[in-house]
Amino acid sequence: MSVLWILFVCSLVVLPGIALLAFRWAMRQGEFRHLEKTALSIFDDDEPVGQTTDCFPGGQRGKKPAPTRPPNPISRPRLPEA
Amino acid sequence: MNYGPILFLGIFLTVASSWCGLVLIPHLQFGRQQPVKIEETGELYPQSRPGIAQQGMAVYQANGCIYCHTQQVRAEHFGADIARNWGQRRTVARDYIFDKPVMLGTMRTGPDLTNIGLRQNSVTWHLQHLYTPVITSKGSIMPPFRFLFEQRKIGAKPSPDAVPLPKEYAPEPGYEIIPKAEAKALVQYLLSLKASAPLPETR
Amino acid sequence: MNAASPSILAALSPSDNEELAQRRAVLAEIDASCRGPLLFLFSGSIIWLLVGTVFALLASLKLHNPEYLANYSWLTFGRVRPAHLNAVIYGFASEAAIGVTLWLMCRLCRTPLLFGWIINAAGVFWNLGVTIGVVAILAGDSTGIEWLEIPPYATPILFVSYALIAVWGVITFRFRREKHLYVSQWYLLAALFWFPWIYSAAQILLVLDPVRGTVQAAVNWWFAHNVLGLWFTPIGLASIYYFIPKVLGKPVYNYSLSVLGFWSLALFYNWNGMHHLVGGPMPAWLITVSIVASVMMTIPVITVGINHHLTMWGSFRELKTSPVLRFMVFGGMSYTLTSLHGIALALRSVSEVTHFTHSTIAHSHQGMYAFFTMVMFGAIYYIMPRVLQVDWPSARLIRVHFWAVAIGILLYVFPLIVGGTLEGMAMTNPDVPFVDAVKPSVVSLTLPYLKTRSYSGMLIFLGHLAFAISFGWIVLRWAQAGRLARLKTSLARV
Amino acid sequence: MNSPTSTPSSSPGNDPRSRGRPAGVKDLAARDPLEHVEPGESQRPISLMLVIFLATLFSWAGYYAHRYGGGYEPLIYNENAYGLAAAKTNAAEKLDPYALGQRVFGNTCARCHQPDGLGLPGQYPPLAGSEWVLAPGPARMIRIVLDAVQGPIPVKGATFDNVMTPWRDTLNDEQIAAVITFVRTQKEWGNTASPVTPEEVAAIRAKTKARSAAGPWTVAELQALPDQEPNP
Repeated sequence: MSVLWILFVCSLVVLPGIALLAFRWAMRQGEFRHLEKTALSIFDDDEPVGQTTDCFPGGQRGKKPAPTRPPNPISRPRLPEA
Repeated sequence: MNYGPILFLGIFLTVASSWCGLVLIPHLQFGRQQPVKIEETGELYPQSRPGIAQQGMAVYQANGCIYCHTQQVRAEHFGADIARNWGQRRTVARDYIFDKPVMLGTMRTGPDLTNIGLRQNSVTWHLQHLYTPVITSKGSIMPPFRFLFEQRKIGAKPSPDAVPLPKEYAPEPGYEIIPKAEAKALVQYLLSLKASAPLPETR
Repeated sequence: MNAASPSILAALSPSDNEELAQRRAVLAEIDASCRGPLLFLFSGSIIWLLVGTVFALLASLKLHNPEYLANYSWLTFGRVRPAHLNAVIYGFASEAAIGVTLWLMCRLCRTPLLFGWIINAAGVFWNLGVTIGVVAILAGDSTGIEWLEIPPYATPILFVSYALIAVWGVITFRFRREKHLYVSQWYLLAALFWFPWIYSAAQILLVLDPVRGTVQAAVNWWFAHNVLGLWFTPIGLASIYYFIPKVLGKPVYNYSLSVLGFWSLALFYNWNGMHHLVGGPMPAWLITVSIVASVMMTIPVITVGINHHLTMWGSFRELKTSPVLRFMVFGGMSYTLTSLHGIALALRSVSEVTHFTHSTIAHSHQGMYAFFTMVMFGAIYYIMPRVLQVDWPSARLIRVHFWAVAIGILLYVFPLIVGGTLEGMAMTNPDVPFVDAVKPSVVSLTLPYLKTRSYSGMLIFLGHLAFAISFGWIVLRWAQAGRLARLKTSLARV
Repeated sequence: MNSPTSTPSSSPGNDPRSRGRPAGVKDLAARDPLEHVEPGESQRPISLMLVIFLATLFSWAGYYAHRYGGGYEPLIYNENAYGLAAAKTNAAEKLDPYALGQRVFGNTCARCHQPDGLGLPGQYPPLAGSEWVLAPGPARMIRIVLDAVQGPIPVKGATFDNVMTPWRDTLNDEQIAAVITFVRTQKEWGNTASPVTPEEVAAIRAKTKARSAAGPWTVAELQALPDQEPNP
């Protein structure tokens, strides 16, 4: 069952090692700061608030009166100049 | 936000923990069990299966018997397995040490087969049942395994292998139903299914 | 652009505002880069979906009509059933999951799909592996291990394919432009990491060099339950976490809860599997540990449930107008239901009755279909118009698809849970015969429910046909509108 | 690195994109009551309900694992072996012999002799009205159930050539007595012979202990036996 020991070493030494490195890197990248603001990261600035972005083909979108979105606190990367 | 770090490490450690807990430790704990000598009979139990039963196991695997039949008997206080006479005792890990793969199963569309070799030891019965299950078990929804048999013209005299069948299921006159090697092996495998030796840990 | 479909595309159309135009061009570029690989993966998965549904129907019909197609060894129940499972799990669900993962990763990382050829190659290998596997199972070459029936000569192909996808995932993540990690990305990354671990460990310990005795069963159920828990569930939840807020245009109810939900899922789900062996030849502690972990699953289930349902709260009328939302919300509700049901099923006192019965099958379909597959449908409905820049051709087909599969799966799950429980109550009463020609027996009791299942299967198949037609049609439309779309993309780039 | 203080571009005042728009996430929450839980900058305290809920779950988990964990021993399969319920025995319910016999018949004998006791013509002999079943004494029938019988065997004018399954190792005296009683006294089949006691079975089991190794009985051997067994 030598194969089992290889898996054992992998699971207890190698992978946690990778995990630690990945974690250190993530910390340095600032991954864990401002966790809650991340909820907004899926939206673009121009996306309407409270208005659905999907509907049946040819159909009408939900007509909920919506205010414009406040500026997204998250900085957006820009498309590199072509 | 300081709980983030601990959790990030968790993604790797969680799966490693269950790998150790549900795979590695069981292997170290009961993955190396050996046969034991049964006091009453003086024989070692369990014993590995004879070759033809091993071939039968391959037939059992190939035709997916596992999807309807279990091979495990639950304890007396848990379910009605023992009251239904599917076994005299619960099964334990030692009963399966020679099985590759272990086919415990998770569905009982059909009855448990752990002790079918003790409950029904007639080759003829098994062959009839495999050929058309409703011959012996009326109301059964088991599929017939007629492709494990061949219909042959009766030669100079009827083959001793021919499966005796009731009139309504018999082939047209002049023909007989002969089990293929797979069917014979499968029956030998079924007959080898016995887990009755009194092991100390089955209390 | 097609006049009949202005609504979705409006969000992606060029704008007078230069700032906005550039922003939309980013999305358009990301979506366009995903086009080839996604078309390939989604087409493959839909073909497997149809194939898998046919196998499912055959298996279901055979259960209450054992003489149906009984003389063909390839089509015996014990081969059609695993063929169904492998076709839908590895063919349909995994392929759709990979496709949705790709798109979500690109969108969330804000980076175009790099090295699309890697994904295309992976897709070819994956389909090849699954095809060989399913044919081998039908030919009687199954390994006889549940959820791992694909024989050892086909699995390396799947491994190659998966390795390519994982490499791609790492590359994309490395070159991402969005530094914030949304909760969906956590789920996706975790799934991409977890799946190869459990799959390779199970292959090695069960097929290549089997461990001894019932340890095999432990490994088997550790794997089989984790395929759901660590592969499909994270991708399904990642999709819901992205699409419900995205479609509604409002952020998720409570982001901190979503973090708690994610980590408690990671911590407890992978300890669950052994409850498939309650009462079996396993030391008491192993099963007890899994039951405890199952009950602890209430934490992620409730937190995820709160987030999904309260994000939706007050927006239910949008269900009328958005097909994506319909599928997503159906999936999210099913996730809550099926998880709570699963927790109950793990308890010893419940398991004593329901174990070994059709209610287990109902439960797994509630998880794999009512939750995961519905979410995948919703995701595909959202992704395709954006990727192809063409809207879905027919609202009616989408409606047929939704209602057929929604009613179909409800008609499947709930009667079968009832039937399975009655079956279990009969099975634990030794005075009820197991099978009997005249008297009520365990077998005869289940027959009406098994027949209901066949009808629901036909309904689901109808829904899948509508979906496949819809998909083929939108691809056709895209091919026709190709020139126009290319022009539009290049305009948007300016 | 994405914090508003460290990255000028993300600060609303500095970002050209946000000119003319309302600033701050909180404004949105004020306008739309549906979004009253819009995540803000500050960390909300964890709900007390949640803490109590988690604490309850974890205590339950500890209790359950301890109570049903079987001491984490590899050879302990019974979840009740340790802990509070160690004393709890799972005594099987006592059934009256007829009910037990019916159960044993349904789960073992009916596979061949069929639930109606009529057997299968040409395959498995009937028990209803069979002269072997209705013999004055149960001596032969007990032997047949214990160690089986080898055909050909005449039953009700037909001959059956088959081998029966022995039940010596799989049924106990009580079960055998009950099932034989059930078959011999089953009025629906027209059987009205005398019942059998577990003691009678035990006696014959002991007497024929050596016989079991020799395989099933033959018809000639059984016919040579007296109808009535001398009382044990």
